[in-house]
Amino acid sequence: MKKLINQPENVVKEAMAGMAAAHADLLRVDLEQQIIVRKDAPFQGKVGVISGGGSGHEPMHGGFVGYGMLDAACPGAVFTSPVPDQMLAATQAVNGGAGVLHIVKNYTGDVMNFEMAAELAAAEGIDVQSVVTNDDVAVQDSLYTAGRRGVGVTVLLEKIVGGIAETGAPLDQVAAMARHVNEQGRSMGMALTSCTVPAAGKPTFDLGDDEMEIGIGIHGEPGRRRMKLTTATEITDLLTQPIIEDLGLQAGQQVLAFVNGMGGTPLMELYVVYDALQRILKGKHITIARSLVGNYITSLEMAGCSITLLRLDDELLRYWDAPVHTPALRWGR
Amino acid sequence: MKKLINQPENVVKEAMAGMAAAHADLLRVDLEQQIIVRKDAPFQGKVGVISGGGSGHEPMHGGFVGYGMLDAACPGAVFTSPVPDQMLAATQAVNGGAGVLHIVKNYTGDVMNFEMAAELAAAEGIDVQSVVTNDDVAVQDSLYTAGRRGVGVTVLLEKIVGGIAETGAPLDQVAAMARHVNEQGRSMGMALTSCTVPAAGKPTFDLGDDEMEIGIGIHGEPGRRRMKLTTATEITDLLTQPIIEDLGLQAGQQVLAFVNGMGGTPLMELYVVYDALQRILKGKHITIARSLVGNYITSLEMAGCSITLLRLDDELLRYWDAPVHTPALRWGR
Amino acid sequence: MPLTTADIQQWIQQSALVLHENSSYLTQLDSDIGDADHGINMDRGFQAVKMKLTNMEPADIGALLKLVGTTLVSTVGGASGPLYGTAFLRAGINTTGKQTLEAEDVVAMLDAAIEGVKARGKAQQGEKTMLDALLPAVDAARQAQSAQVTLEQVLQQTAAAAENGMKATIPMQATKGRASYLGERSIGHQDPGATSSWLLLKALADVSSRK
Amino acid sequence: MPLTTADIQQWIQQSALVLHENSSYLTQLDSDIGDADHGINMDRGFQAVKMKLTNMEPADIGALLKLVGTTLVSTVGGASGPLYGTAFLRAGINTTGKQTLEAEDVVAMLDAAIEGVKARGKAQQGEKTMLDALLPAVDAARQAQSAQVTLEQVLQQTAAAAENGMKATIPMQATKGRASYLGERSIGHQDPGATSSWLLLKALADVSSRK
Ligand SMILES: Nc1ncnc2c1ncn2[C@@H]1O[C@H](COP(=O)(O)OP(=O)(O)O)[C@@H](O)[C@H]1O
Ligand SMILES: Nc1ncnc2c1ncn2[C@@H]1O[C@H](COP(=O)(O)OP(=O)(O)O)[C@@H](O)[C@H]1O
Ligand SMILES: [Mg+2]
Ligand SMILES: [Mg+2]
Ligand SMILES: [Mg+2]
Ligand SMILES: [Mg+2]
Repeated sequence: MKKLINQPENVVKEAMAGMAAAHADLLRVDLEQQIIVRKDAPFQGKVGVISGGGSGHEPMHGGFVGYGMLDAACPGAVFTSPVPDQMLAATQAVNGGAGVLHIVKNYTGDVMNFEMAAELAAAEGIDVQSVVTNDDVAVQDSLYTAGRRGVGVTVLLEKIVGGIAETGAPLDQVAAMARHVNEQGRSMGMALTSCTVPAAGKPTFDLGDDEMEIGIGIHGEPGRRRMKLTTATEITDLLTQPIIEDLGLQAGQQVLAFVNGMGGTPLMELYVVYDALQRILKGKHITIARSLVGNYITSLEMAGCSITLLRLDDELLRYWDAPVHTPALRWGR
Repeated sequence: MKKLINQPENVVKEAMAGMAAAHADLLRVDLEQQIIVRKDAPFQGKVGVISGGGSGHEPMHGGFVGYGMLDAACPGAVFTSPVPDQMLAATQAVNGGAGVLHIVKNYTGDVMNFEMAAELAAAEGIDVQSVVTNDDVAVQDSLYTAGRRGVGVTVLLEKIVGGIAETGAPLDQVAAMARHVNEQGRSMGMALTSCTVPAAGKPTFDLGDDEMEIGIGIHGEPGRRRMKLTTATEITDLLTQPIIEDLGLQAGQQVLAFVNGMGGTPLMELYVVYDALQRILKGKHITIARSLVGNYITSLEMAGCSITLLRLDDELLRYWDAPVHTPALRWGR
Repeated sequence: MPLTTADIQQWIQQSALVLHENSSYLTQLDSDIGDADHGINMDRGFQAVKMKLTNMEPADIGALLKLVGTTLVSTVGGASGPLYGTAFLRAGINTTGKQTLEAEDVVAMLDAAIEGVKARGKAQQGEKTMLDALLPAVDAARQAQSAQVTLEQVLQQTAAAAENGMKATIPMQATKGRASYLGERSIGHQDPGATSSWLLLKALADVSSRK
Repeated sequence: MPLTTADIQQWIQQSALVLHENSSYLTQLDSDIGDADHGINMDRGFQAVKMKLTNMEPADIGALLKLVGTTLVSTVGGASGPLYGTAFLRAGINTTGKQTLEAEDVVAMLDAAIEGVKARGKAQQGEKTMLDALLPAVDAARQAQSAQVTLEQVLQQTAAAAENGMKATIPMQATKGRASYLGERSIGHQDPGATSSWLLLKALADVSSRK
């Protein structure tokens, strides 16, 4: 295992300390309770928006805390859902009387821990609603799975929902917007290499020199199938077609196209994938109204990428374009 | 070799096409002349600021083209300086009558190609000045080397110089600011793994499972020495001490602290390094006034990091804080 | 001889030891069909429990098990944190005020714990989860208890059934938890959570045997 | 027999072939002490030259060599682009209007080319660069020419001296170019640029022998 770390068991804490120091203007990092909170939270009358999940997906979620996006994030151990205590502390820290939205990615652990936190918060009289993202078309949404995983759409959703929350919209409306974004987006990912959980010390899976995993999640889980490595154009096609089908995207519709790196893939390659993606969409007369290319929801040092398409309407476009100021996403201020 | 590419010889062109599509609002990409130009360039009376270098360092330089930073970038083949034709075309494209600054990283190839381009531009009556960055303390600045390499400071310099150029400052002043930034900054880097030039197809060097290279550049060149892998804190110390010494940083001075990822290292680890760095500086009573943490000047998929410290004065601070709007760096608008 | 509060203390300490020793093994199992953290998670949780127990001496079995439950909830995370946390919490509620447990109390305690896992995780037998070790185990416990064997024998048969249940997860296709994402590729691997459940029940049987 | 414009055409074509065949070898040498692109760079440049030459028929040796020079400048990049580009440009200027080259013309041409490399790169002999192949080569050419041997022999001695010069770069510590960053670690490796210089001069000797 080759990593820039000290002890594996301290990596999350030390990374949080680094974030605290680097972004003292934006963030309040509580190393004791293990939460990252917007410096000036809570805001009277504004819905608090929090999220959380295992660490190792940086910049998600801590890098998305700030104006126009999240009010707090709860980083768990690497690839392990945070615990209810963190979520409750974050909920308390951002509650400005208008209630708190929990953005939860659909993984058994995340869902159960957030459920327990919501029960605890409700017991304290805090109005909490939860929205679960489940956009990964690589997983069949059936009785035979834990349901689709929450992946790339989570990033877009946090931005858009943070945008509407900033306007002072009530909790019901903020939660409805979150559900709407989740419905309009789908993702799929692939890996060229595995990743190594620091505390485990070796790669989660082995992949031959000429192989790739298609349909991976963001936790180094193996994917649905292993294939011979092929070109960026073919890989992009493999990821994009199921998304288009599942979303029922039609000619004339407009999307936000998001090419995400898994952490170990250089930006140059992500732009090659974006080029392939935009050619596919152009061929189907689907308009890319907005784009995002980079490492936003990662899986440690895994090489690979995921593609997310989000069907846009005027409202989504407006809140996507709204100003945001976080460590990892910033525009308009 | 496991990469998201089609043919190795097309990777630069296709990545440029991807950038063109993703950032059509900001950039004009000329695939024929192989230059990336700010959409609305040239600007009458504004000094044009261009840079260029081998590809594989993304987002540098193409990702830094836009308001408040570069007017154009010339991407060469992977790790290979661009050719004078590209630089001349970029110079012509951004010349608004106030002259053009060439920002050149100190590598034999880059310097010679930019020299030839400057000769050609001068022959056309365009006022060109060149500034060479050479901030890498891993290389002895002596008769026995090609001089220090230009690395991390280049990113900061392009931002700050772009900021002053935006004010309409004349070429002499813009060039003087560039030289000033270069003098105030130093960097050093290290690698945990090698990288693979797409056309070469295999890693540039081999590194044992428990080894690291200290004092690497950004082209997969081996470093000055190979060492046993150690902790993030010790590595940070190894990189930071020579910088502090060479810059003659004193207690009470303030710096911009830049922790840069080489491309394959996750953000979580970069924040661990930043935490170590801020503790070292705090111990020496050096104030971190600004920070930058992320992948900005990379070496394909190499795992590793570099540290850059830039001594700040009020002017540098003002132009660093000035609004910027490029694909990779954006604030204030 | 019934199990005393001290025995249950022993069990928890023994569990912490066993999970620490098997941490890499559990993580390896989780690498195959999950995200390579189950051993790390369980070890972190039970080390936290051990720490807690150096500072306080719960008054009865119920208080002890509730403390274990809340500590696991607060420190494990992932799927196993809420599941084992709820299990120990429910076991604690079921044994509130008790200083000893007879065989029938153990059966009732296990029943309560497993009801908690089911309520939290909404899984059933055959979905390749910890329940595939736990459900056969409590069935075996109930049968043994009604057969009037010693408590030690009850616990040994419980652990044996858990082990069989754990092994029976190998040919199963997962339909709950992270392994379900793999579809058919989950077949042929032993479930990490079923394995940790067996280790816990084995630790209980061992403590009882050593008395 | 003097070299004709057609021979020089032959030389350039042969060089393109040889550099293409040795692309991986040159890149491997550049991996050891540089950035793993020298073979790729030279191959790209000479393939571009070949393309250019399918479309036009330069009138004389000078025009041909100038075309090679400008094409290399425009397509190679890196250190070798301006260096070889300038070398061929200067060689072209030196041979402007010529249809044939005698041995003394070849010496003058090489002299001009190498002056260009020196002017552009500001290196001297012993710095572990292409000059360590080129400078001994032109010295050998001059000696052979004044010894009145045939042109073929002049060119063979030139190539042989380049080869020796190339090998002599192995024990050198680089003080110019990318390899200089390695300090003492550059010792023990053959310089890629010296190697491509030898390949070019060897191609010229081979063309002359085949006449
Ligand atoms: N819905 C569920 N009901 C019961 N047990 C479950 C459920 N989902 C997962 N598990 C158990 O949890 C184990 C995984 O735990 P762990 O690796 O710690 O959490 P995570 O999957 O969040 O990484 C699985 O092996 C399985 O036995
Ligand atoms: N200043 C110089 N003068 C002469 N030759 C040089 C000089 N610097 C470098 N070279 C030659 O250039 C070769 C490297 O070329 P190449 O790999 O194509 O360029 P780069 O170093 O820019 O990647 C070296 O092996 C060396 O022979
Ligand atoms: Mg987990
Ligand atoms: Mg190069
Ligand atoms: Mg797990
Ligand atoms: Mg090179």
